[in-house]
Amino acid sequence: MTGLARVGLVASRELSAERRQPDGAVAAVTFVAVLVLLESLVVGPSRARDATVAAALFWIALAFAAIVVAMRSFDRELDDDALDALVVLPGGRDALFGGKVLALAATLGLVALVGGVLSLVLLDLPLALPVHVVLVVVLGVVALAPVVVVDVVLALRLRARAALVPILALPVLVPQLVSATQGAAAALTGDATAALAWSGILLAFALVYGVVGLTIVPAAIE
Amino acid sequence: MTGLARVGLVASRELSAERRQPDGAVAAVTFVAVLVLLESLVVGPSRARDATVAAALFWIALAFAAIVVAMRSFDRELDDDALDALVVLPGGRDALFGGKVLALAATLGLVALVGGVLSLVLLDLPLALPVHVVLVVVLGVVALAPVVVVDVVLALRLRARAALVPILALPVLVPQLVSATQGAAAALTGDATAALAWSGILLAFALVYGVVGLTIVPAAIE
Amino acid sequence: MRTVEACASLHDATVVIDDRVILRDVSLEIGPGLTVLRGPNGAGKTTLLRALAGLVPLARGRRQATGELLYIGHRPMLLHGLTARENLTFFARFRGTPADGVAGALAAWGLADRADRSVETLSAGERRRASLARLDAEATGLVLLDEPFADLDDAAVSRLGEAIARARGDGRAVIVATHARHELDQDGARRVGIAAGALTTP
Amino acid sequence: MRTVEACASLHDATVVIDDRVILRDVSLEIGPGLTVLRGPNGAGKTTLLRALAGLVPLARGRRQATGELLYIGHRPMLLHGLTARENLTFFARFRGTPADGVAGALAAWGLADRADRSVETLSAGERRRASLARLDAEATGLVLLDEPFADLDDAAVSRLGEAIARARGDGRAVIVATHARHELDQDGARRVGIAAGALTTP
Amino acid sequence: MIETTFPRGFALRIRPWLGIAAAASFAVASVMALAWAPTDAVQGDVYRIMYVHVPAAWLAYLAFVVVFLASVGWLWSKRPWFDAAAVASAEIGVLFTGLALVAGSIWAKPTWGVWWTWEPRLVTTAVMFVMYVGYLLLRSLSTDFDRRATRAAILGVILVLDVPIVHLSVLWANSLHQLPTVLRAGGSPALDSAMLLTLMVSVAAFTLVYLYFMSARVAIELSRRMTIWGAAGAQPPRLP
Ligand code: HEM
Ligand SMILES: Nc1ncnc2c1ncn2[C@@H]1O[C@H](COP(=O)(O)OP(=O)(O)OP(=O)(O)O)[C@@H](O)[C@H]1O
Ligand SMILES: Nc1ncnc2c1ncn2[C@@H]1O[C@H](COP(=O)(O)OP(=O)(O)OP(=O)(O)O)[C@@H](O)[C@H]1O
Ligand SMILES: [Mg+2]
Ligand SMILES: [Mg+2]
Repeated sequence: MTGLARVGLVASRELSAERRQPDGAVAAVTFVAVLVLLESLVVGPSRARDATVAAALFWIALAFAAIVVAMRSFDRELDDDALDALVVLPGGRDALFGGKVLALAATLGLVALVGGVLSLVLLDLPLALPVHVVLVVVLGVVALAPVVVVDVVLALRLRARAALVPILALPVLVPQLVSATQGAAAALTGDATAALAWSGILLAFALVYGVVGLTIVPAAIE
Repeated sequence: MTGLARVGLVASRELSAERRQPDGAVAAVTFVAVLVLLESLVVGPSRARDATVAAALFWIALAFAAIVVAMRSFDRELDDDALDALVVLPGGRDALFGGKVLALAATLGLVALVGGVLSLVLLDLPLALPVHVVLVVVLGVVALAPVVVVDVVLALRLRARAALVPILALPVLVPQLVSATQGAAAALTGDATAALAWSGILLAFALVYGVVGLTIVPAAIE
Repeated sequence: MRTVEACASLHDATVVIDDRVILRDVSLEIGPGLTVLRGPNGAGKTTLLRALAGLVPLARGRRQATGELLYIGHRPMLLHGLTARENLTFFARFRGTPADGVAGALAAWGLADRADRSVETLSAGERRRASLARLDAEATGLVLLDEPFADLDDAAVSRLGEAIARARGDGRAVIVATHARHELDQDGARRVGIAAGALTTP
Repeated sequence: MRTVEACASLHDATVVIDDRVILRDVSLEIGPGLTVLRGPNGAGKTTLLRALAGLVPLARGRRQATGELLYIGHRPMLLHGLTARENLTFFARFRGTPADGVAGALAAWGLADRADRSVETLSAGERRRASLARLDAEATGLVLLDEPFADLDDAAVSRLGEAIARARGDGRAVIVATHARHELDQDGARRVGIAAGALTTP
Repeated sequence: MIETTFPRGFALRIRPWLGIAAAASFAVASVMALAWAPTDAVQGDVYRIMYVHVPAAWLAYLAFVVVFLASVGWLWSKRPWFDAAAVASAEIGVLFTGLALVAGSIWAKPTWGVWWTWEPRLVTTAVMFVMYVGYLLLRSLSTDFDRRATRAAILGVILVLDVPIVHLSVLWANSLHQLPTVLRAGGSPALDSAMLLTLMVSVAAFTLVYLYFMSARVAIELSRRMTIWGAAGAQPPRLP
């Protein structure tokens, strides 16, 4: 069995547990939805309708959703020491990291889809370059996933890990969030060049963190 | 041992576990802080500095923080079935509900203090009626706590509870959040009458949910 | 330590979880002395103890209980993040018992030097010892123990045997569900069998 | 089922957790056949097994291991939310073993009719049976079992005895840490003692 | 044994000299910064804060790059020395970042009229500060030597990406902060030569202070390890 097949196996195990008990995903969708709703309700729809504000809110919500989903997925593994059973498998650590990143990206993709459609419809946003919007969202999700998984792994089994993960992850995510917000706003308002430039930056982030994660992180999974 | 003393005992057990592993509180503080920071970063300081926007953000963050802290506190109890040990004690269910509400309100008070000071300083907000601001924040916290605990209890041990709690809690909280936002904004900008009126509404919410919670919820704890 | 008389009983109790009948028309009365509950895996022992403790709602039938009870399940039921001493002190104080018995109880179970470490850093056996020390620290009339011998070494097993014997002597009602220690059934203990959710020895 | 030869060893292994020395200069070589690990609560049995499995880093010393290993700890280590069948299938497929052995293994452990329920709805003994069924479904050369007899009824205990005997016969290396079943030590099993973090039988 | 004693002996011998050199260069730099360097035509004397602000910021960069290198070293070789170097450098880096932030704020008040403003360089610097505070928090929360070292090392590798971001942040739109004046791509520093010399002497002094702190802190960290191991009654681990 190749490394890639194992990653796929872990990701599919992850996703089917998530489907059975959709804690993470549903929580994240609610989270995004409610944030969008409440925001437009209390802040007033005209302000929230601004492309940059809406994009910023969307990505902040998505970052928190990522943290929630990833922590929940590792918590589920810790429940009956199931994580240990995975880690002692040959190639288990690498597959675990890869599988978690893949599953997180897939779940976030779903959350982003729901949250994005909700934002577009409820806030009545412009949608000048739909393909570019999709591109930015996909790359943003791919750029978020590895960082969040890395931070959850680093805080694994520590006291106060629920506190540590946001503290560690959010500062590291700031550049990605800013890029994703700018990129999404550009795509919404029709600035193709800017949208592509920000997409490139997101891609670079995704690659750097993905590679760094895959090479050094599995050793820390215990 | 009276019922009140038991409530105090449960709350102090709760708070000392929280102090030892400050998952909930620190996560909530980070959450509020990061939301304020990121928001002002991506939305731009001038917009975030608006009293209503700032207050809305603050209360949304606090509502999520309340959910996180409450779920974390029950999760900790479920870890080794510690909840069952509490529930079989004489008067255990009532003390559990009261203690959790008390501990949650105390923790949220701390979170609100830190988050409030951060918002005031970082966003350079006006502060026309400090006493009224404190009043609104205290009553808002007291109005949030019982609702959130009730929802966590209702979702206890259910599959997908992490998803269920926000779905259940947030819609119920919308009136409180709107009142708290309006009250805080009024107090910040110097409208004493409005601040007091909204405080009254918050007090009413706190009383209603507190009494309803104490009378019917403990039976649902299993 | 003064113990209050207590007893619990189920009358025609039926428990349904997830649309499956787990206990079917169980009637059982627990009085002072030792009751040993025996039955294969999945027979419903845990569910029966939890029904007696009032932890599962009955779909049909009635539960009656007087006095305070102590229930220790498959898991040690201690709050993570607190030390063994803090956990036991909490329970004792909640019951209004003075908490001075706690240190002695922990020492008797060989945990004097581990009483001030967070319970999640204890070994499996140490954690179970800490939870069983509640038997000595809380003088409840009714004691429900689910598989209490698991993870214990020989010294702790005989310590538990003594604790159960002493509890019987004090007139407490003790019910133990276990697969181990068949010698418990001797000495005038009552033996209750269960299989597939129904009592086999009425 | 084809089994790969495997063995594991520790050389002067020291484990430090929270600045406390849990294992001190332990040297141990595990070869084919049964090794029984005995020692009081808190002696370091679990830590030793985890060190052999590579789950705790050694502060000093070396671990060597060849071949695949199966480790089942105090907890059953199955993923909540998935069924017993899904859990076992996952492990088998991860190892590249065909997953057709899973149904048979679950049936042999008496779980045929419970194989498709989420593992967290199983009783304690049923859950342990499900995790022990991995012994049959995964043909690893090295098997590490921590207190595997806990929660099992008599039928399952003898089933486990047979499974261990068969694993020995297949030339697998099996190491069992347990307080129960003193009869395991007979029949040419190797007996390793541990106390306060150091081996007592070298 | 020789392996163990050589670097420690060397460090012990060189540390007093490092201390003296740091103190001396600091004195020289102070005199130059406060008295010798000319007053700025636009800002007056406030600009002298630069001689603290800029070296502190640059040494923070250096410290975090050293954290990165030491982290790679630990992941590569698992030698305790690398972990000690990483934690020492991270603590000093946080200290210097804090100093740059405080000095920058003090400088901002008279020049920009506010203590703090939302501006890329300032925000990214604050974010860098928070990141490494998080790094130290992670270390303080895990107690187990090896695991802590590995976890921290991974974070040390990841966080270094922020250093170039802070450096380049001024190039983003609507920056209020000084654009690169000294470290400019192509072209010589746009600064009066006396000021430049003073700045360079300050940077040298800060570097010596950094090195002195490092040697002291690494020694403390290593001896703490040895004490814990000794108290636990175990043989200490191999040192480089
Ligand atoms: C809290 C506020 C401030 C922060 C956080 C801050 C941060 C920094 C940082 C991180 C650097 C190093 C840049 C690099 O070389 O990559 C730097 C350099 C510098 N800062 Fe500030 N700064 C602040 C306020 C100020 C103010 C008010 C001034 C003057 C008006 C100023 C003038 C400079 C100058 C001249 C440099 C050297 C630039 C170069 O040559 O590259 N800074 N600052
Ligand atoms: N996370 C931890 N932090 C601190 N000490 C620990 C931790 N885990 C285990 N210990 C200590 O290490 C010692 C050995 O624990 P271990 O779990 O290996 O014992 P064991 O022999 O398996 O005991 P048991 O028979 O109770 O299962 C115990 O004294 C325990 O308190
Ligand atoms: N939450 C649940 N959902 C569905 N079925 C359950 C649930 N909990 C228990 N059961 C089923 O109820 C039956 C009785 O379980 P119980 O835990 O009472 O058995 P037990 O006699 O204690 O077994 P063991 O000896 O294994 O501890 C089992 O068949 C089990 O699968
Ligand atoms: Mg049971
Ligand atoms: Mg053990």
